[in-house]
Amino acid sequence: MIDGISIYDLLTLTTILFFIGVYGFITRKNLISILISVELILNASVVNFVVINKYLYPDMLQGVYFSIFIIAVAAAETALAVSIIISLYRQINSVEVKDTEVMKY
Amino acid sequence: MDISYIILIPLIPLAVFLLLGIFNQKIKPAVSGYVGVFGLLASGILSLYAAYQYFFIIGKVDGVYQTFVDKTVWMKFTETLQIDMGILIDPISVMMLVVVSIVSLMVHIYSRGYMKGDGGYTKFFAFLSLFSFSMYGLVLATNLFQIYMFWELVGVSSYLLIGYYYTKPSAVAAAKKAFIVTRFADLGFLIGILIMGYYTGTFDFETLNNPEGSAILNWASTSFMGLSVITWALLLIFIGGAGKSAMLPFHIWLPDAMEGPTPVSALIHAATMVVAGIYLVARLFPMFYFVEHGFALNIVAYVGAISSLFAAIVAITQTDIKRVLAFSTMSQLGYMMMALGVSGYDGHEGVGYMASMFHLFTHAMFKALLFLGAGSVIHAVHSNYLKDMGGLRKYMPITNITFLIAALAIAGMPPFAGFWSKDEILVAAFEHNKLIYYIGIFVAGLTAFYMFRIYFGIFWGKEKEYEHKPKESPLSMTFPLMFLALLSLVGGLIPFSEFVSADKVGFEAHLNYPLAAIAVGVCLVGIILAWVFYKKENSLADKWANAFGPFYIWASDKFYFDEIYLFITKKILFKRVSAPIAWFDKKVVDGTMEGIGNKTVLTSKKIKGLQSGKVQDYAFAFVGGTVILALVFIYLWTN
Amino acid sequence: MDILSLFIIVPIITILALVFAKGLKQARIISMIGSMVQLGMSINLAFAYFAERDTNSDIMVFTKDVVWYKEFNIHYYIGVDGISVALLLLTSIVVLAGVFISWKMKDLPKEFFISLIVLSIGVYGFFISLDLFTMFVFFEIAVIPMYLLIGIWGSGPKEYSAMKLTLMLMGASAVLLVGILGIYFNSDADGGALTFNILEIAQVNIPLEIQKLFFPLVFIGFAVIGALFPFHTWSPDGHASAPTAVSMLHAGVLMKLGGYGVFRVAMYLLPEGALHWSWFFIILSAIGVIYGAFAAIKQTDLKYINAYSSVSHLGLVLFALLMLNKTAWNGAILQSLSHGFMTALFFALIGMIYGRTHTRDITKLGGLLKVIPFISVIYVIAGLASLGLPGFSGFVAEMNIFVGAFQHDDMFYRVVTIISVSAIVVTAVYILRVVGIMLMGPIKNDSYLTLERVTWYEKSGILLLLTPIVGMGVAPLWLSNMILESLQPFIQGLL
Amino acid sequence: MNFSNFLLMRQEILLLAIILLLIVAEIFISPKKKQSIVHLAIFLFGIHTIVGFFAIEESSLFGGMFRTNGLIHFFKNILNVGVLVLLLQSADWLKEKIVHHNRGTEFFVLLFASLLGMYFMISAGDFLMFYLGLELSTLPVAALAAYETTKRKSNEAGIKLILSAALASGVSLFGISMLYATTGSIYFNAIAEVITTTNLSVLGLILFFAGLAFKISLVPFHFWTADVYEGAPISIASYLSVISKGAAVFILMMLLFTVLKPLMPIWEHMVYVFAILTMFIGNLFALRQKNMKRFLAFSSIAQAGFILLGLIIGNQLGTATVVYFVLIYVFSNLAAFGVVQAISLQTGKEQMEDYEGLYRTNPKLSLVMMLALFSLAGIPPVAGFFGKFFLFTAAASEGYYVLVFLAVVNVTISLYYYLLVVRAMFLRKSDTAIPFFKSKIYMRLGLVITVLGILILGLYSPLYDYIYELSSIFN
Repeated sequence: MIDGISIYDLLTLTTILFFIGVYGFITRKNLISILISVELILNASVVNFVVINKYLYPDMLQGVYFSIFIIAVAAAETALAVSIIISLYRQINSVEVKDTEVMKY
Repeated sequence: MDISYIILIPLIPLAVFLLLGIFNQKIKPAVSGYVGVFGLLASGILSLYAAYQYFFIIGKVDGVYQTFVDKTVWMKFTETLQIDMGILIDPISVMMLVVVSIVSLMVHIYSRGYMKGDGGYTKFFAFLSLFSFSMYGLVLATNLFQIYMFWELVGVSSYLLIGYYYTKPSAVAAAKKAFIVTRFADLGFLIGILIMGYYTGTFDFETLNNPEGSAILNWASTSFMGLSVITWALLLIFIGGAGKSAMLPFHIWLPDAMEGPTPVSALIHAATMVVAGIYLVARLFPMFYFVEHGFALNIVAYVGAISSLFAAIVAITQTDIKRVLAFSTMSQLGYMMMALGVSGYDGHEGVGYMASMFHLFTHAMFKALLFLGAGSVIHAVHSNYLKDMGGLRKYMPITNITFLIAALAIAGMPPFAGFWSKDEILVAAFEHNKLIYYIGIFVAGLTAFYMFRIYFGIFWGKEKEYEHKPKESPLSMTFPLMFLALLSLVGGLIPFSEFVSADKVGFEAHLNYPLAAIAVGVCLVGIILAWVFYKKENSLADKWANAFGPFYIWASDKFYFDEIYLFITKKILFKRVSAPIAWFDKKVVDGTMEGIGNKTVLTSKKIKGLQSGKVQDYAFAFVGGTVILALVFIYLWTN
Repeated sequence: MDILSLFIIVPIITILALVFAKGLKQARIISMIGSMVQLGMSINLAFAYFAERDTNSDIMVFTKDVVWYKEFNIHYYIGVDGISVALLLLTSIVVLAGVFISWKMKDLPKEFFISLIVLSIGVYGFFISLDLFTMFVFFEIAVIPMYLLIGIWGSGPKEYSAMKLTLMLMGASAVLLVGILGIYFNSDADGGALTFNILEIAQVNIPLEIQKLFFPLVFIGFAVIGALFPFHTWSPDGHASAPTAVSMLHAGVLMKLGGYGVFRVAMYLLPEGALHWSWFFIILSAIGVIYGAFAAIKQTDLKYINAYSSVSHLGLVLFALLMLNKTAWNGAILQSLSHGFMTALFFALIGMIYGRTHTRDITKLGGLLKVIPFISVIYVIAGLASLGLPGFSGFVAEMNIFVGAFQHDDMFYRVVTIISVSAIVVTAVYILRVVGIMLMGPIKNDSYLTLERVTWYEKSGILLLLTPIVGMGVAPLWLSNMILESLQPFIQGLL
Repeated sequence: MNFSNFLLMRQEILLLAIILLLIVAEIFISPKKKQSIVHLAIFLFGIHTIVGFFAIEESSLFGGMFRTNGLIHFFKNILNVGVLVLLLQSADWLKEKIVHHNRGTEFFVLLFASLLGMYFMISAGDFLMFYLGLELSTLPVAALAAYETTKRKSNEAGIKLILSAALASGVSLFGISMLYATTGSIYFNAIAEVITTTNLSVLGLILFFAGLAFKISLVPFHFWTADVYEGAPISIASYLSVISKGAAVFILMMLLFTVLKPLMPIWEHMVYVFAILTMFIGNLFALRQKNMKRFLAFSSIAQAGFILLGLIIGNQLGTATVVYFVLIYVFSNLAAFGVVQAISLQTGKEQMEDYEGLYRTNPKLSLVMMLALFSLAGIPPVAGFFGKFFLFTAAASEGYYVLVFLAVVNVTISLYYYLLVVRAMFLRKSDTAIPFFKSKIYMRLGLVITVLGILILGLYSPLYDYIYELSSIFN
């Protein structure tokens, strides 16, 4: 509960964050930066949970716990993604998205 | 009095047919010939006995000839409508039995000589027996459907026999033509039957023909396009009859039918099958007469008259003797139709009816004789054409004499058979319809003329040089000639009106001398003209022919009926109907089905780009889809 | 085991036996025995049926009811009336004939006979089942083997034809499925439970609107396999590419499923719908009758000619069914039977001619009567039978149809009848055309002079099919009585 | 608390034990004998499967985070059987291709881990557990997709899967957070009581739905499917198409029918739209596929579309038909993939034209394939027909006749491309046909089980009745 900042401001913020992430995901050329955008998306929902918990249902901590788990999982996810990207890099010496279009149609 | 044995008359030939048909390969030709002949002999004797029994013992009850029926249900349509199989015995059916038996038997005997050494000897006799069976069945039919069935069967046996020389394309074509033309006419017959059955609720001749019966009395109850529906039905049925009896405009098959072996022409296309049409009208005569005051009957009369005139004219110009005989047959059939058409019902009024049946009887004899004679000539000179014949009288005396008798008979020279029947017809025509009478008398003259034209052409005139000398045919062929000649000689003396008459009472027919005299006179004129033209080789005939100019050409081209038919079938039906339909089926109907399939595949080609392989495009689709969904549903939900 | 289920069991046993068969010889012997047993069973069934009828007046006899999926109230429910008995006879005869005709099947014989018998299972099951679901199952079982049969053993553009045929028939059955579900979910209209049971549904008065809605679906679903114009185009290509025995079974039996289904399901369960739609489908089927006949005139491939004549003849079946009166229905059933035998016979003969001359183009053939008399004569007879000559089955059937159809008091029906009656002339034309060109006339090709004579198995196949044609044609009464009394419930359903 | 409660988690615990055991085994088994790991794993999992069939009473743990009941238990068994068959089919592949690189164990560990995730996902009692299960089931599969690290395609598949999955879970989480915002709880039961249709909840529903739609690969969330299937090892493709899709369908159904039931007027329209889109797009893409894996990928997309027909009515009938269909679908698809697996293992060929003339060289395999395809296409008497018919019946029971009609149209389309394969195998003759070969015992066992399944499941009705009984929890 932060004075002078209403829940709307915060939710707007998270929403913007979410769509920045999506935008990044769609436009970045580089797999790594796509990964970063994914993190943004996840974080948007993390913040969401916390905010909602704090502003609307402060008596229980479900949202907070949820957010902690999300962070953990996100980390694992990233690790895995990075490892795959590395092994891909071994193959094609590139982390460009345009090089991952062998399979199509 | 038991008449059930009559059922054997058709069944014996059937048995013969099955026997010869199934063991076709095994049986020796000689044997099969005998089997055929004796089979027919048996039926013939039975029919003669039946005739005797009917006319002189059981037939007449207090002055009226009874109708005996013996039938069983064969197929049940509804509670009222059903097909019976059975036999109906009344004067005309018995008379027909006799005619068919005699001619058929003679033809069988004759064929044993004529067809000797032919490949399909057995097959030939099998077909003959099949025909005899069907013809008997037709004659004895008890109801419209039975007669229709045997009608089809005679049609088929005629098809088989015309196409007997099946390797000859012309024969095949002729057979096909005969069948399809008559089939087309039968379509009318069938529809007529359907209508009749629907409106009168029965197919039975007895019920239909009963002058006090509902079928006849209620003719006015329903009408269609200004005529009683019953009249329409009768006219449609008459179309069937016209098809079989080669009335205009269904006659075109008859001349071609001469492609068949000559005995066949004698039996089927002269004596028996072709008179089925007349028989059919006679069978339904009370209906024709009473319904709508004989409107249909008038049509019959005019169709008959015109056909006979037309055929007689064409006959003059033909050079193939069998074709001449074919057209003369057609002309005589027209005569019979005409006679029916001008007939009244009760007592002496019904003379036309009687005359028609009488003429049918005598005509069967002498026309069969003519054909068989022609056959024996063709047998001798191996050609159908007048130009290859001449002066044969010294080579084949018997044929000559018999042919002459037949010619006189058909020309209507007393005391030969033809004279009596023809005279009665003219009397009937004179009493009822002058116009038709004049046509009739004119045709009589023409008949005499063309008949003697070929007679002189064949047996007199200059001898042609034959590669091997023509000789008289064997007894097996000449015996039938002589027998039939005898009948043509005396056949006319039968007091026919005693036995056969429209109201089945029978009356005293007496010669009408002035009319008879005119008829004889006309016929003499014809004969003398023929004598002048054709007795000796001279150019008279050609001069006259040229004098007639185009008319002669038309006549010799049979007034282009075949061409018209060809045009309709080939140009219209095949090119304008059938071909387009086939095209339509391939392109449009099938095309649509194809199209659906192809479109699907095409679409799938078009949209393959969606799967671009770019993970970012996928993401875009993902989010885009979600957003659209969200917008749509929240919008939907909020209002 | 009850008498009807044997119709399913025996073929399955035959198939199992075939799986272990080695080579052509064993395969054909096994399948011959199998189908002979079938024939015996169906003949026995016919007699048993007559015996049963005297005592038992139910609509269906020999019924057997086993619950299958109780949640959906799906039963394995079978039984027969006169119609099904007749059709079972037809099936077993044609199947046996088919086995005879494919006596010399070279490529993958075992598989061929197995698929053939699977097909027959479908047909048998279809004719005996009284439960919509079971019926539908058997329907599809009957259709799908066609793909392999045509595709593997066929000739010409076989892959194309097989695919086309299968897709069109399956598409139809898809439409049918919707219709069946529609019936099922309205089978409680009178407050009863939902059911697939045909006899029970027949007692329910399904609301008129529903009937109007679903009748076309069910009708078309079945009628496509009955070659209803304009959905017939699978049949010419299919027949042309199919091997002989398959054409026989297909035209002889499989296409009858259409008429039977229309009758047993569409008409019987949705009578008001039938009344409401009949005019429309009558027009379609009448078009089919004329159109098929005319299309046949132009063809030069024997199989195409026959396929189009089937379109015409089966159009007549649907036409008669839609006439909604007893005589016409009787005619329709008779026509199904007679057409079944005749077409099967035709295809058998065509197969023999093709097997000898290696062409089906009539313009290349000629004068066969001289070189292969037996086959040619039978061909002529078959031709005469199919143009409705008295003394053969075709006549009886057609006359029933025409007379029945003409008994309508509504002018429209009688006019349409007269129009379709005129098809008999066209039929004569194309039949005689073939006979004239192919069998008569001079021999076109000297190599034909040495054609192989007919063999015993071909003969037995032919006679097997010819006998019923003549039998029905000469003495139709017993058969039509058997059918007529089975038609009673339908009449009550309708009127 | 009373530890006997943990017996509710019997299957999870057992599976976990197996995983650990395998890791230990990996340590102690000498590199030469690594083959035995495969046998060991299969043996252990076989036992696990059998044990799984022992009944479990209906209850919940951890204050409702974890719950189980007859249906869930039954579904876990379905998954077990599926995975077992999968293992049998991929055993040879592992032995020949993988174990040499000494990576056999990881495969099993990852696979079982993902399965464990699914267990948790479908017995989740709240969104947290659900989320964890979801991720646990997805991430290992991503790793497995990229398993053949030497193959470029495999890596590409991996990265595509992980990225899309991350995005999906992100979106889905966002949705969950909104649901949380509207209801103030992440417990299913609590949510079910209070949730109402507000803009926010609808938005939450949609976002959340998108997350699961991704796993079921509904159009337009399906694009990853084809590429991943093509790139990933066949066993993984098969796992994705069968096990993970099945599990996702099941949990989606649970949530829609229980938690989100109040939103039914909304989601039934969504399902309607998705069903049509998915069937058509899936089929249209499948039409022109040449690679068997891609082909099966799109066919499985189309199948997902059919499944939605059962989902749409949201009651006991729907549940029963869906579960029944999934069960049958598991067997049919496994059979198809099994054949592809066997052939590609022998010859490395995966294109449709390589299958030409297969019947004349390998009749048995072709027959299995044909049965599988007919089952997928829904041709009687094989099981698939019954599955589809009941789904359609379910949809029709609520009067969705139009939807059913479109579905049957799609059945016809799908029949076309299934027949293309049949055509290649049976109709065509080819000189370069795959020569005859004999599969190993495991593969054959795997195929036989699937075939039995395909043949029996449809005709043996009591099974359906049993499922229907279990489904009585929704109505």
